[in-house]
Amino acid sequence: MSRLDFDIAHFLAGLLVLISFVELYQDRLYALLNIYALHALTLAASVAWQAFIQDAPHLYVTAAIALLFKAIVIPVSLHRIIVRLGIHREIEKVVSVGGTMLAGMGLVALSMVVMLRVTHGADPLAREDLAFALSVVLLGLLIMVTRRNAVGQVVGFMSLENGLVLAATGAKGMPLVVEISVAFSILIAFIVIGIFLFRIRERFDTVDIRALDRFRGERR
Amino acid sequence: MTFDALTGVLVVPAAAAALLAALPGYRLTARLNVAATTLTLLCALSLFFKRPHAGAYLLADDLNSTFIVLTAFVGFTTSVFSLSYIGHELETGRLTPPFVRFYHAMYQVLMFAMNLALVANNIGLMWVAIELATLTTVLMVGIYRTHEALEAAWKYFILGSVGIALALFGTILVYMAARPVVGEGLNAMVWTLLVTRARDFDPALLNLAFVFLLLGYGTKVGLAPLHAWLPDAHAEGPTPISAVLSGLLLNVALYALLRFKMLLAANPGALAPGPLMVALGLLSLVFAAFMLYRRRDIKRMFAYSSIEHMGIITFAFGMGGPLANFAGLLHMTMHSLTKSAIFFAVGHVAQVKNTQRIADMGGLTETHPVLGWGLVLGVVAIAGLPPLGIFMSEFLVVSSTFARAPLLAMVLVFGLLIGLAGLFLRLNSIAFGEPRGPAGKTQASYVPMFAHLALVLIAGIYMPPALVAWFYNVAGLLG
Amino acid sequence: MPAQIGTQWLSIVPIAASRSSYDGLLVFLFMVISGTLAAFAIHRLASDRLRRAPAWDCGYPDASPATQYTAMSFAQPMRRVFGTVVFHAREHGEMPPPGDTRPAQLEVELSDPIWDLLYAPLVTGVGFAADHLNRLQFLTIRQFLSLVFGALVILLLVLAVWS
Amino acid sequence: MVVIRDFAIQGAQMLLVLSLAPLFTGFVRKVKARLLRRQGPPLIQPYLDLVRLTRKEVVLADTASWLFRIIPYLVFAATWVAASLVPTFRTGLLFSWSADLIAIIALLGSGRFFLALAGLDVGTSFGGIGSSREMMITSLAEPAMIMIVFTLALIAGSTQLSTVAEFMASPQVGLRVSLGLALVGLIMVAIAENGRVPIDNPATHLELTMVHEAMVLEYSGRHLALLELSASLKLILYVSLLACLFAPWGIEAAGALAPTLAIGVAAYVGKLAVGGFLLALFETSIAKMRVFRVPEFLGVALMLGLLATLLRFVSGSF
Repeated sequence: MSRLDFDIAHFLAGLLVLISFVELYQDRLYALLNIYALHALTLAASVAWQAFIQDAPHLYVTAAIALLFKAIVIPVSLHRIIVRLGIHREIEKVVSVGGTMLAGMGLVALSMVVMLRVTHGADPLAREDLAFALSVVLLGLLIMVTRRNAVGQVVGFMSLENGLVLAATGAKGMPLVVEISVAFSILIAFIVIGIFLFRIRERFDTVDIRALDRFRGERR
Repeated sequence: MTFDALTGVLVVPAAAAALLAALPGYRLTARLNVAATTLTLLCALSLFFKRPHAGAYLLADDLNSTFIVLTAFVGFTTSVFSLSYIGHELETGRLTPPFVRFYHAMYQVLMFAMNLALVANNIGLMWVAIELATLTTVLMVGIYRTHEALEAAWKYFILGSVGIALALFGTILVYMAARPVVGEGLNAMVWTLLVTRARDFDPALLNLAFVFLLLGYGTKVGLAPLHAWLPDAHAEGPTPISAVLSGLLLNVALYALLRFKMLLAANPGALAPGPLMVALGLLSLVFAAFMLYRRRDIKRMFAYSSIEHMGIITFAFGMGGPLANFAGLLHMTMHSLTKSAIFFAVGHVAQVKNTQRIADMGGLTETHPVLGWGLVLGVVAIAGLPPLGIFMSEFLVVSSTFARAPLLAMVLVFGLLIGLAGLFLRLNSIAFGEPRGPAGKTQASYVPMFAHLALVLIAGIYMPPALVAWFYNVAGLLG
Repeated sequence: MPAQIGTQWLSIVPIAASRSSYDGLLVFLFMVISGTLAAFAIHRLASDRLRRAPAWDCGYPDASPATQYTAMSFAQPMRRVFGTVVFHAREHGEMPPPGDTRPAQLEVELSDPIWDLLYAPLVTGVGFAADHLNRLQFLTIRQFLSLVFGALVILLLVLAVWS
Repeated sequence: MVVIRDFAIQGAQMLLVLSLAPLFTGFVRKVKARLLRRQGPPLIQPYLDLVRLTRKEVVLADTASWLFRIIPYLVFAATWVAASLVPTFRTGLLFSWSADLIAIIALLGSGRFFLALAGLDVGTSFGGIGSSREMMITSLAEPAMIMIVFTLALIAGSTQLSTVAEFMASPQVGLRVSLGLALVGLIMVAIAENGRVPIDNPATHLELTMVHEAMVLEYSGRHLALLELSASLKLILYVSLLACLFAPWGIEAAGALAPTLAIGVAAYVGKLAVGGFLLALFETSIAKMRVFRVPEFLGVALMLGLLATLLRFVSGSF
């Protein structure tokens, strides 16, 4: 593996983390979706690059799935849902932007510490990749935690899954089974979310899950 | 591939799911559902006699045979129970025929997914199966389409998805740890190969993997800080699904956790998984025990009781050693049987009283003696009173813990007593006293409930030596 | 329990059979056999006739509610015996002066030390904990996710510090 | 073969106790009467009473429940089983290992519990008085009894009656202070438990003083016969217990053969005679107490038991 190969992979994975930060920062819905599309695009590029340097053609499939579904289909359909349901375009955040960013920094640092300390034996590419993937996963979780809006949470969840795909592709020779299943799970996840959003639309006038929160089974 | 018991427990539910999705008519499909689960149970039982060799994807050993038979049995009895339950739901109009068709198909998909998770020899396949089981139950929990049901399903979906994502990350990390040793490709995900070579894995990577797996599958088990989906999913879904969730799905997730625990135990450098499981188990136990006190919904209360018992089981497996593992296995079996029996009873109770609110029930033993006393017996069993089976397993857990870690045992006993008091406090107002609420007619089938309770009672009084030897053998495998 | 292994079913042998042992099932069987034997023998050999009649009650058959034996009356000898020592019994007698038509009153004040010192604090403690933990039932999905997130971060920190 | 013999001996023990019990009661009554210069009823009068009662029809109160009807059998069974587990003429009986001394106390305790329930069952106030008084006495007598058992168990290193009796018969015991205290305590408990004179008078039906008789007031016919028989059994049980613990001479050891069997039985009958005589003597020379003096009496027994245990702990040899 040449130095350049490594650098490019490193760059793409780092970019993914950076875009996660932008997602974390973003507070408008459309912009969030666009950035998510960018996130998925970067993921596709990263996966494709991995396929190239690992000489693993099946990873191109994963890259294609990421490109088609995550970068195009999902953002577009979420866009439509937002328009059709007339959801507020501003996302209410729970914590202030500064606080969120600080927490994000802390998470990235944590994942670096945990990951880099761990894998002395593994090859540096996989190691860096995993560290970045862990960061993306944690940041995705942070996005979910800090948004009140259902669409925002879904986006957080999907960038979390992007981190997973990044990790899976970074693990050299991981069987195809897993990639397909990841893509598959995203698909199913989306279908189910779609059904839910539809049903929720049917019952409530908003996807803001605060409306859902009123029904916590046992009312106070 | 030739037809053997392993393919049997997978093919039968899968085929039945396809068939049930295609066929109309409640009576026929409900009976077909029972027939399919019967067939699955027979296949599962044959595992005791003849067992296919482990392949790259499927595996049958002593550990998962126990789980498969338990799953098939409770799946079978629950299908018998749902026969009368769903009939009533159709009559009252809470469910419409298309939904019933969907329900039956999903039931079989759920059975398929659980069996797949149990027989999978590939950690990736296992993950896929558990994910499938989760998605199926999400759909079933939301089937009533009330506000509460949708909210519960949504909550379950979100929390479950996050859990499953964490579990996938852990699986990838296990693969990463295995790759340098076992070699690239499929082999590095085959559990039987992993466990023999686990000695040479990078311990630090395994530790990290276990943290993710513990949180990921722990969400499915319903351990304390991750439990939030469980009470609502139990309370708002159809009762047969509550029974299967509590009795089986939690076990399946725990089984996955156990597989990885064995992996870590085989590696001398890795951190002992025990303390983490012990801590989470105790936390769940004590937390759930306190939560029992302020419950107003009967199904939600028993859901918390499930959390409590999963805490005990996780604690026992975390303690490790043949005796504690034995106790954990026994407790798991007993809890599955008892809790599903309780949900059978609760399902009918909710139907005759037309509510799930504890405040609107009362004097059940007077208005519906069979149902009421069945529920009382179930609660007595689940509270861990002699001479029923859970007493034996709890006694074993407590006594084996006292010998090794008296301080932990004190916390354990404290939690158990708090839980017991909480359960009886509520039971008192449900089963005894002045009859309250409407006293509808029952068209219940009591057979599944009393069959379970009878098994629990027999196990509490007399365990056949063969069964004890079997459990000891499995407990030894767990290390 | 070394001696327990190898003993028969339901038999309890804490140390050794020569020191103490108990077989509940056998004693139970004994009782069942001797009881039924006695019943059988008497019913067979002697009479099994039975007649219902009002309770005899030493010749006071007309029980009035005032003489009903209550839980309080059942506990009366106990209270009498342990009253001053354990229950801190205090009696307040009130005898109206002659000419007053009010009935005489006798009040007994008891305090139950076991309840006051053992159970009452326990009940308050459990109630307090249950009330406060119960708030966890009513969090939003986001807050539950935060719990999961927190657990993950804490475990990762543990791992980072530990290894 | 050995099993058959052991079975036979166990059966003989049970039958012996059962058949001797009324005779012993009659004997005590006779001696008491003679001491008071009365003729007294014949020795076999209790048998005649039992036969007479069983022949009569039962008059059952309207308010009595099913529990009331089965309780005589329960009480009888518990007492008989307990009595058959106490070594009389031979130690190491076939079923002696199935229950130790503590279990015997528990058996008697459960019999008493059911009797108290029966007293409350009909709903009359006399039954209630009897039950509550019985429970009051029990709450004091049982701790005393348990303390005495502790003392014995500590000395003999066992709660198994056969082992204790064999140990007591062995020469290594000697005179001990704690044993003496335990003996006095046990006698006091036995008097209280059997409702003998200073505590209760078995012959009285004076409403306000009776305890045991008040509980069984509503019983008649065969039920009453069973309860009377149980009372006799309990009396002989306590005397046997005292005899095998504190006068274990002549008792046949577990492995011995037929010739000593006769000696054992003769010794047992002799011990019963002496015990009965002493009991009658004691009862005629003392007056019955007020009910609320009973706690003081039993308090003494409890204190003796406690003292015996303490002494045993403080100095290993005394």
